[in-house]
Amino acid sequence: MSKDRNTADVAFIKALAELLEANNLTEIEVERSYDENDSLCVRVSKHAPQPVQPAPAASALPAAAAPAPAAQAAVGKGSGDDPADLPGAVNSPMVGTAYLAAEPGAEPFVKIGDQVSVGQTLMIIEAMKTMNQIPAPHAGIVKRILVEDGTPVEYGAPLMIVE
Amino acid sequence: MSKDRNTADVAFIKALAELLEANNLTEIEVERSYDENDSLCVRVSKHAPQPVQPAPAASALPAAAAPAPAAQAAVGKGSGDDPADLPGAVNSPMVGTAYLAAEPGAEPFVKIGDQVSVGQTLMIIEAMKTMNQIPAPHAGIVKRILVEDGTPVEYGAPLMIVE
Amino acid sequence: MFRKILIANRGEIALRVVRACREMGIKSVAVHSTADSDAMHVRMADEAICIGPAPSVESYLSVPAIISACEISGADAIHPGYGFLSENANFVQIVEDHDITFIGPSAEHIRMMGDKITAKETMKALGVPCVPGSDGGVADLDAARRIAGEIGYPVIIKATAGGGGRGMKLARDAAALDNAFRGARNEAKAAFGNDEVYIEKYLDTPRHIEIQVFGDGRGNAVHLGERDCSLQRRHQKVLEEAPGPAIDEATRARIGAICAEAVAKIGYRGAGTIEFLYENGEFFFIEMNTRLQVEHPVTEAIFNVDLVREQIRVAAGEPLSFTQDELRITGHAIEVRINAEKLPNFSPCPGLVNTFHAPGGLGVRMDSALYGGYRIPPYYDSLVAKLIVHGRDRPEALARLRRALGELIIDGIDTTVPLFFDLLEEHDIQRGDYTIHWLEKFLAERLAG
Amino acid sequence: MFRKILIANRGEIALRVVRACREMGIKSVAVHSTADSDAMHVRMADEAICIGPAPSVESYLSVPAIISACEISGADAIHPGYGFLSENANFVQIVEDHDITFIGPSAEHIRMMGDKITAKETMKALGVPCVPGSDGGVADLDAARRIAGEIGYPVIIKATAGGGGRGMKLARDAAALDNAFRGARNEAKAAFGNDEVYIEKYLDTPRHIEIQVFGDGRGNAVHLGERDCSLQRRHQKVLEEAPGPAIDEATRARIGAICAEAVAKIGYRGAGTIEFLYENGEFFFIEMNTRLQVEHPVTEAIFNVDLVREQIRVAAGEPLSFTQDELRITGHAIEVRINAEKLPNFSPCPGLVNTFHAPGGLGVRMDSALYGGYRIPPYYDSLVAKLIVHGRDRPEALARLRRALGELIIDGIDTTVPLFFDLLEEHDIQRGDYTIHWLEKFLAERLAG
Repeated sequence: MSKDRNTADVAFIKALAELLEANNLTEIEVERSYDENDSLCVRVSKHAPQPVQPAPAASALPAAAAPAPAAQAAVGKGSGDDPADLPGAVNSPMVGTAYLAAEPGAEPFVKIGDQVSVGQTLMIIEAMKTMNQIPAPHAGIVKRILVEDGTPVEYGAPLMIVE
Repeated sequence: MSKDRNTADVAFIKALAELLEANNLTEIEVERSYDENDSLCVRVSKHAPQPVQPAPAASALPAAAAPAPAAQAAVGKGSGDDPADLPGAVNSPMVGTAYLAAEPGAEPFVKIGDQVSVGQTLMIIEAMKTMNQIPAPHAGIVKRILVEDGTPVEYGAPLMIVE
Repeated sequence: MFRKILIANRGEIALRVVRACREMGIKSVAVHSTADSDAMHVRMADEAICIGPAPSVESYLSVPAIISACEISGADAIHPGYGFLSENANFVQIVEDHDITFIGPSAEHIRMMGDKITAKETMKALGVPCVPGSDGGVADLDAARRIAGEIGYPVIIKATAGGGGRGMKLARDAAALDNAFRGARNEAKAAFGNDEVYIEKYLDTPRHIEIQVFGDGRGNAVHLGERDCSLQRRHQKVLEEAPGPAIDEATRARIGAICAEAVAKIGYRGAGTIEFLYENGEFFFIEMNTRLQVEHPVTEAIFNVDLVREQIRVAAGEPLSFTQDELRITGHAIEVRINAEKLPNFSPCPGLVNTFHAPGGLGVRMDSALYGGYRIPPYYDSLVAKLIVHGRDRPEALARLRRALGELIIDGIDTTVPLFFDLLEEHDIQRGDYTIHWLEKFLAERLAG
Repeated sequence: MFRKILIANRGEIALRVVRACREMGIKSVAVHSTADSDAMHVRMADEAICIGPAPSVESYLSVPAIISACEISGADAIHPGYGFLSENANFVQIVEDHDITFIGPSAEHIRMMGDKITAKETMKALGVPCVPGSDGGVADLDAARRIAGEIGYPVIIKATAGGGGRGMKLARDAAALDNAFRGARNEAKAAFGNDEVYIEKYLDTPRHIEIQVFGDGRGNAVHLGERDCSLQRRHQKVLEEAPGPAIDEATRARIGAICAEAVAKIGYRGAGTIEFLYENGEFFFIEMNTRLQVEHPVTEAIFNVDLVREQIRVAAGEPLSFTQDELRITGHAIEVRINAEKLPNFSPCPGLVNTFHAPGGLGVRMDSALYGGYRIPPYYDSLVAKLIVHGRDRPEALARLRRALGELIIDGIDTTVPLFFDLLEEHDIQRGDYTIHWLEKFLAERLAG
């Protein structure tokens, strides 16, 4: 029985492959249920030997170009999985210097574990000698603080995670 | 039983592999449920033999560069599926001008359908005023003559198909 | 000398400044919008700071963001490139108030040249030839006749309150003046409720000739000859060359000396360009650009100087590194601006550049921030590459341009490259015989044909 | 002028000639081996002909294949590039016998300069300074003393039949001469069965200075100054520059005039290079290369001339396009040879180039047949790119070289690029203070350290 099915399947897949070839397709995907316990999923594909710009291009450029990573790190943006993309991330609306407290030595605006409400000041970012209060965009618990007091931040850099 | 199935499966996969090859595919993926507790997942794939030059580059370069194809064609090398790779191909051992007969107006050395023996002269290629006899590298029937009398040929250009 | 320069720009000009910094051993800081994280200037600079979202007004035009970036990176000078904030006097004032050096002229000079009327008055007083005219409203027809007679026909009569071509009439000779004067007054009255008009000399077929000047800010200045930038479409330059095909050595020396003296007298600092219309051997001042020009490489090629290096030196208080006598022209240079635009309508064509291959060999310079795999963002201007060729003479430069264009590969987007192949086929271009109207006419005829 | 030129070469120099042809409106024919079907010179030329299998001897060195390719393509001239058949007098003879023009000197001049002894005798007779010596075997110790005294110490005594350093002895002063003379004779006797020796002046720390000359084949010739090519590894030049850091204007004018006069006198046609050792202000002839040199671009940069165009013009019977007076040096140029070799052992490193990105901007020239996706075949020499920089002066050129090297991306293979970064850090290189031994010593010390 299995033998018969196999033969039938191969014939079916062969037909798909010929279809692919004849119609200049790159992929056919089929799910077929013959009955409750008898199903077949097939994907037949043929890639043009092209699509991708080889990855090395992307990676080669910065490597050969400039020692930027150090500089990048210095302005408060980690590499790897970007916390800016996490749900609950509060990202910097401007480039400047982050301060976690209203003045040196004072209590920080918030600490990890604090419950914050919408609009509550999370920190200050100084830009052009102006102190800009950064309000919580949503309520939640402060899970992580991603910048240190007095360090520079880029536009869009993740400042905190509030969930 | 397992043995039988294995044999069947291997035959099935072998059939898929042959399908892949025969149809110039790059991938076939199959999930097969024979019944509730009997299923098979196969993925057969074949990648281009080497990290290929991305097609855009390959196609962009000559296009932007030079009208070479015309010149190429003029020296007797067709594009597309290259007859030089066919079994039975007799390729030019030198660059020069091909002559199908010993002198203008004479009978050609061979015609399509002729049976030729090893070493029999198929044509002449003139290079630096020297007439070089091109011997048949193997016996067989002349199936195709790929150059015209008095036309230039490149090194390696297919001259005839003798099968 | 500066330790670190922040470049308040993007694209090829930001890369141009990074290169000068590298060669001078000065650290460079790139600023960029979120849309430019992968841009070449960001990759090439020693440091990079994201200063805002994609729209220029919130990033490359945001003064607070740029000043902040300067402060957090510790840059001691800002190079503005061209466009964006490069001719914004308020920005320069703020930069200087923050004890950062602006690599360019003083806010005062930028303001002076930014206002068309002040600029013209200043230049006139400095002996720079301007379009002759009535210097204000013309009371009546008699006055109009007298003035038109003085400046010579053709003249154009324009509404003082006007703009957009309304209240503007051309008089080709004295016989046509009466009608033109009355017509202009009537239109002006109807359009602007004010019938005051003024008179200016009208130029039929001028060339756009600009003189490159350089001042040290302490009363010394030189000129670096002219560029002919007449080939324009919608007031955007398309191809520039130096020396100008219509300018001879004596003419160059004369107008160059006038320009150099003018900027020396006002104590101008850094690079500047004095733009003229040129017709029948006469120059007429249009405006002065108080910054580096897009087309500066053609001047660099024929004088073998680095104008960005010179800008940085002068901004740091160093003297000019060349005297007028040392500036000698060698050969001929042409620049073409390659835009990501689809012909024939020049519609912007951003997108992914699959393959980029720059032309090489003798006399070819490529200024471009492109690379294979780069995606051109849709937010900024469409200039993606400048190809500059240098030859022993103009025919050699033209031949080299055609050769280099044939080698260039920018695969994946449409560009204006085909236009340049077409231009090179034109007799007028081959002979250098064109005015500011030539290209528009050529394009209109091609669209019509 | 020629209608179609066949280029009997490959790689960057074939591309160099294609470019010149393009700019002159001459069709080009690339020939190639089966290994080079995808090569840049094949892609760029107007026509391409496969002439043989991968080994050079059956393709690029095959005279019948190249002549046949010329005949079937209808080319009326052959440019040989450098290497391969470029200095093969028999090839030139065959080319001319087929009524094809050889773009280069006559077979006679190639033969003359190809034989070391004839070359030296010819040059000496033409007034070109040669290494002083005994002009043949030295009979005995008395003769040796007299000759050594005349030419000045140190001297070297060499076996007439010798080679490979055997039968070779150095005498730093008169006291050392007796032992050196006897030792050399004994060694010569033992090694070659012939104890005849000759004496030459010994140069301790010479530079390799070469003079570029150009003749029109009708008795006129000019020189285009010198190149300093002292930085060599195993007699392979690695970095070349012009003007030479050790050569002043008067010295250049003096030796240049001697060389130009010499080649004028013999009626030399086309480009040639007269190579010298240079020590303590004196030049000593080594050999003359009767072809274009790899390092010709540094000369092109400082004189703003196209030497390949000039070769083609002169071969077509046109006069030189410049006089000696018109040839003026502007700035300083440096070339580095980028080889596909793995440091520190310089082992060849062919393979797939994933990404190629050429440096751009002011004063940067790239001569390379690389492109992204190109697979460097293992059959030919490892030179894959020449980076040439031009600056106003030597420090600017050095800074530009460092900057440009930083922009260059050749991803996928190892190259000699890191060597140049290292060289740029060396005080001796920065000051131009090096001899023909400098690089070998530097490399030996680095391997040891």
